[in-house]
Amino acid sequence: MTMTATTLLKLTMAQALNQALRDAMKADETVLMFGEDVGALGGVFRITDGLTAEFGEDRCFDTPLAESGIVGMAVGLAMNGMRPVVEMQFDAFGYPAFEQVVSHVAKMRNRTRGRVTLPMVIRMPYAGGIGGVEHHCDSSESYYAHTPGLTVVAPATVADAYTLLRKAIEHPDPVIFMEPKKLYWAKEEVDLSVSQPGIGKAVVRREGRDATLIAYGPTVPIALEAAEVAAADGRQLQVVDLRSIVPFDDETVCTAVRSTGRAVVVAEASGFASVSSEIVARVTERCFHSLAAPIRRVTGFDIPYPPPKLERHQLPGVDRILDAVDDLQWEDS
Amino acid sequence: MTMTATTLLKLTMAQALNQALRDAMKADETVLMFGEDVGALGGVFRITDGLTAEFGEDRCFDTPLAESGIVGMAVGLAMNGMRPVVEMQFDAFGYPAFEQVVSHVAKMRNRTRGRVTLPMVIRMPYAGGIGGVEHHCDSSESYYAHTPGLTVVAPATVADAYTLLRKAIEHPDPVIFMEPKKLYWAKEEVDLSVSQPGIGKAVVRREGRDATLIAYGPTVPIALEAAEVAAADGRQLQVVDLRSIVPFDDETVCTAVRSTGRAVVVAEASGFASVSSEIVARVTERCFHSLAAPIRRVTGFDIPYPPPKLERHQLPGVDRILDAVDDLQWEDS
Amino acid sequence: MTTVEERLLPSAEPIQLIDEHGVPHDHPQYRLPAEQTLVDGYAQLVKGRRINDQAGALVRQGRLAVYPSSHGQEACQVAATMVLRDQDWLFPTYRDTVSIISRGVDPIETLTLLRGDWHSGYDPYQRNVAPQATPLATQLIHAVGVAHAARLKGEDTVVMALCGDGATSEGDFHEALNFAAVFKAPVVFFIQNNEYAISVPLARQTVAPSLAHKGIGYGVPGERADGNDLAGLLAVLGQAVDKARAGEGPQLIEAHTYRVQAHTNADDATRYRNDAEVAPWLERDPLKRLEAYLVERGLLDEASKNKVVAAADQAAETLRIGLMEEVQPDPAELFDYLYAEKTPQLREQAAFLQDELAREEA
Amino acid sequence: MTTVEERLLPSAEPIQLIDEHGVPHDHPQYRLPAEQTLVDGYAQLVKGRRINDQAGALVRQGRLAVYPSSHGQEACQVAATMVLRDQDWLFPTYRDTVSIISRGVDPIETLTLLRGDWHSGYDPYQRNVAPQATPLATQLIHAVGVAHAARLKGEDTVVMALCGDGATSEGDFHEALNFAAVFKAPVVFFIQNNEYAISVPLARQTVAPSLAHKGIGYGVPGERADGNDLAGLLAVLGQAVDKARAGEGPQLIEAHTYRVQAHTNADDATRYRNDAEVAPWLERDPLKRLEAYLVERGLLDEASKNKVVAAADQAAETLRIGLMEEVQPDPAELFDYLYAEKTPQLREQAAFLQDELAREEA
Ligand SMILES: Cc1ncc(C[n+]2csc(CCOP(=O)(O)OP(=O)(O)O)c2C)c(N)n1
Ligand SMILES: Cc1ncc(C[n+]2csc(CCOP(=O)(O)OP(=O)(O)O)c2C)c(N)n1
Ligand SMILES: [Mg+2]
Ligand SMILES: [Mg+2]
Repeated sequence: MTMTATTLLKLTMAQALNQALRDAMKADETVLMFGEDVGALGGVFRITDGLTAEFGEDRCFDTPLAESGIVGMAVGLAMNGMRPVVEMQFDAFGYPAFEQVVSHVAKMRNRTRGRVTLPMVIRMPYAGGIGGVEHHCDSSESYYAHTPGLTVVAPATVADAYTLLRKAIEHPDPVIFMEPKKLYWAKEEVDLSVSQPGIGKAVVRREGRDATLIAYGPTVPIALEAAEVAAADGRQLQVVDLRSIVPFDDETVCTAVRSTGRAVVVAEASGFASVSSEIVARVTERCFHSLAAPIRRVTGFDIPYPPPKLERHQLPGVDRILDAVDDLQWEDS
Repeated sequence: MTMTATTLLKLTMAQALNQALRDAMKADETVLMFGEDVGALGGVFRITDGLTAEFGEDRCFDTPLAESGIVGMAVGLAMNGMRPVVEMQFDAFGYPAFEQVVSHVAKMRNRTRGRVTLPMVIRMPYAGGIGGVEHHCDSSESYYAHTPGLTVVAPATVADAYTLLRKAIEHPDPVIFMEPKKLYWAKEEVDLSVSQPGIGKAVVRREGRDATLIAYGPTVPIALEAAEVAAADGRQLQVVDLRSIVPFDDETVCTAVRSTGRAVVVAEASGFASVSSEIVARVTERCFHSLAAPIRRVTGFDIPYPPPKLERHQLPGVDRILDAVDDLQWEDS
Repeated sequence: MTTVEERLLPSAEPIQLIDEHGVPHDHPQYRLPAEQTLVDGYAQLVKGRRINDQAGALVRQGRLAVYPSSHGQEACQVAATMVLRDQDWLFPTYRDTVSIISRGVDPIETLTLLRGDWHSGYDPYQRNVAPQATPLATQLIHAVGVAHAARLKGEDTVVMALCGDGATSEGDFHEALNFAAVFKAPVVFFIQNNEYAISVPLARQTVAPSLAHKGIGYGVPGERADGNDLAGLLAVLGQAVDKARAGEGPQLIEAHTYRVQAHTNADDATRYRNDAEVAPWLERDPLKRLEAYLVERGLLDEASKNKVVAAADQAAETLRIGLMEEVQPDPAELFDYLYAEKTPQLREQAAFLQDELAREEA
Repeated sequence: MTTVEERLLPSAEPIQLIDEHGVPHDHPQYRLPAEQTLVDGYAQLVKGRRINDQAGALVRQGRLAVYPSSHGQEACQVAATMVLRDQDWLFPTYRDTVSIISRGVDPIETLTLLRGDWHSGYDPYQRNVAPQATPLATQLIHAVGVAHAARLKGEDTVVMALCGDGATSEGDFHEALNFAAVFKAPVVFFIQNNEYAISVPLARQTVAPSLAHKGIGYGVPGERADGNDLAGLLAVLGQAVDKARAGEGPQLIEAHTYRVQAHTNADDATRYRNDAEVAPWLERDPLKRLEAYLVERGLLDEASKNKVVAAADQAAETLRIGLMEEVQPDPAELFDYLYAEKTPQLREQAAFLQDELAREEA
């Protein structure tokens, strides 16, 4: 890859998401962006910064404060030729729209035998690590992943934030787009013209022969950090970034796990009946005889997200991941 | 057990639930029952039949048609000394109340450091097998089981319907009470004065040394039927009825699985990121070295619940369970 | 009281242009529809009634899984579609079979849901009729989105969004009216207040002076009409559609009618109301009064009435024959319509089922 | 217009008893509160303002995670609690710190949430103050439940349920008002319309004539008051509480005020409004006008004012000192309060964390 000044940009994830929206709105005038405070303010995280100014009130606008209304209106707009992108201000404020999401967004294509399709994106700033008070740090991906008919993605890198959001907006079906809040300010040098793999593809972020860490969204950087530390101790950890929770990339994940025979799933959400349960279950089903040890999980505890002063205990950290790796029944330990 | 005419009754599950409500309301005048059509009509499934007549409008009453309002009002009543029991008319009509359930019902005790507790029950007629049209046959237990702070139970027998509902109403914390609709009309001879195990306890419904079927709610009778068929073919299947999804009875389930070394989880809900994923994951984590084969799942497909004419394909049936058992890598097969 | 309030509050009494005896009454704001419109409307009412009756019979014969009858509400259902143009949209509920059919959707396809074949049977874009909504009030906000999209595209489309009295208690009703008002979306919200939500009477649903009084809280003009008077409904709904089309924003209309039959065939209305309550409503039947009016005016005679009845019978017969045909949807379809492209997981599951079915057959 | 409508619609203009210059005005329906009440109220306003200022400073010093100031809304917040009796309940939002403190809750405990120590710090039953609600409008329906329970128990408790203008758009607002009306629950719904929901101005929230006009759609009397006039607020809210207590059912009051500062310290209001818009509201300050009135009437002089200020400073100082203390909640508590009895799973997880912490310390 040649590095040229024109294509390589140093961007935060928030900026990359903003750029993705901007480029999508430029490319397709049916793309609309709306929600709470996404207009003049540019969103509480500034993801929609400047869009109203650039594209006008018809294309990027504030709505009344009602999430079911926002999602339901998106359904209607999508039924009638638009490609709406909506923002739920914080993950937990998506719950008032739950009926719309589960009973309509997820089911419309199916209900109508493919006649009515809903190309729409629900953006969810999610997860913790930002010192937010209650209801501001939920990880709700499991609710959506469990709901047939939804596509659920979570970027972990700046480049993926751009690519996955562009692809989500172009996607013919509704996408739940989980944005790891604490990575909004993570900066990377990226070339936005280089397209990353699409929805449905996991990627191996780091090679390693001893064990596989499976992560997505906010836990990917932690998993990479853990791998770095482990390497210094002589253990080579492979890191898989799921990127797409639904569809799930069984092939990449299972190939990775088979190559090491050991795995730890790292996710921020509470573990019980969650996406991480699913990963353990399906990988075990498919790779049982390659496994030297049961797959371990490092997840949030089964508690409401803690108050700011205690949140560090809930978040999967390097030590906790390495402890789980140590538990993978190594013959030599 | 001696059979005496006075204690042994032939009841349907619907009748047992009705009796449980009646007895609970008699025993404790703070118990209230409300929701849509639960008054004069007695509920669309007649679970509240006769309660308004017996206890008056103040104790069992119809509300305006709004599920978030119903659950939210229950929260307030419970805050102020009542023990509300509410009915969501059908499982999918609980979704409008999702925010109330996740952000308040599940969190109130935690939020207030135990000062405000919510002894309340949300009754959910759930699952399929009754030829219902869309939105009338969802299995939403995984959404609730994933939410820390909720207790989630599902009876599978008439006796359990009575006991578990009584215990749920007496419970100091909110209980999501999943009622398998298709078992409402199942009849059993029961002695209501004999108390079944409480919330948090699984029971082994049938002994068997070859493999363990783990089921709950509507799939328990199917699992038992499958075990019956298998026995005729010379394979002894053990059947565990979870009864309580949260708390989960690791001890009973793991003891059972270790005794056979093989297991199949049988649940009606779509499998992805579900309670069955959790069962596979946690039992595998805990029983890995006792397992002769990966735990298999027989669940609903990852599709919206089908229309009546196709629902049989979605429901776990005897053949599908036996096929899964056959797949458990038997050396002699 | 200011003019804002006069503009937004409904009239003191539901608008009625033809009373229950078939006698017309002048109204300062609304005019009787053209004679031919009423004659056509009458034919549709008769057909609607026959379809209700036929569907009820088909349930008893096991040909439909369930049927929520609109017997007695035919005037509302027919009026809702008569006031629309082709480019307009209809958002119906499970009870609006007659509305959907009178919009021109194939009757057999209309009944796909209630027959249990699939969730929705017709192509919503063919006649601009949204799939029937079961989760109450959720469709109202979709209607706002469709209307708003039309305006963004520069079209003068109007959306007719139906719901029942019970549905007005849901949060989505509130959010839909408010969004429509704030975005000035051309939606006519049309409540068929049939006094019941399954067993729950209106008095337990609201203590507002009327459901039309809910409009002012959103800045939406509210109006109420006699739900059994086709003439009044056509006038009121027609004016609402005109206003919405002219850019005046959403309109809220409450029709006062009555659910003469049980909620569905599965319901037992004797548990919560008695016949004495139903009786006067049979007198207010929408067909009777329009027929009386048309006969009195010489717009309907024995011969033309026979023609209308014959056409209705014909429609009912087509329905009967169509529903007698045994349709067995293909299980493979279960996996076909979730996504534009099947996920690897669905491919596996579809193959699993196919394999299972193949073994079953073998 | 009928009497029903006159009873349920708000007055043409927000009720104001003392204008922004401190001049009292007679009102046919509402009387000026007793002099001593106004003197006491003034002291509370001054204290409320100081607490707002102090909390803002504590955010800048990193002692609070976030603070949604009610600067300019103190009259609403103080009035909301002054009209209540001990047995009554207050349901506050995140912005109602001043209300909670003026209800008698310990100020440090009140700020537990915003300090990041725990989700809620005070015992709700001590002063009958519900935990502050963040998910908008959800608490309104809890208020209905609490009020209904009180009535079932035969108590004449009234519940004061607070929300913002933005929150009125949520479905739960609708359901709460409707439930309260149908069950005749003694709830006073009190909207502090401060013209903004974060960056979204009222005009994008609703195009209704006023938020108080929402009442009639539920059969609930609506009234509006000048939100910066403590005297008017005490009269209007006091009457509403009396009516609710007397069994007349829920009441809806909209106070028209203004969010003088940004939404919270984390917000940048310059992105969506300019100073020119804020300026006139500074003139309408609730403290200024009441002070002018009291001075004019001879109810306040330099000496008594100094006493009031000193008491407010004292309260602010107590707050400052209390929040300077470093509190570190015990991580073991994370598992303590989900259930009356820990599940086996939580016991495992608690042990895991304890073990981890022990190793960290070692
Ligand atoms: C969200 C939701 N809750 C509950 C139901 C169950 N349900 C179906 S119809 C009905 C009554 C609806 O009454 P109304 O809106 O007056 O319409 P009608 O049936 O009288 O036409 C109920 C409670 C539902 N479909 N959706
Ligand atoms: C259900 C929900 N959606 C979104 C939010 C995020 N949020 C917090 S405060 C706020 C604005 C509320 O405005 P308003 O009700 O007018 O109250 P104010 O802050 O002006 O006092 C928003 C959107 C929330 N807390 N809850
Ligand atoms: Mg009705
Ligand atoms: Mg506000």
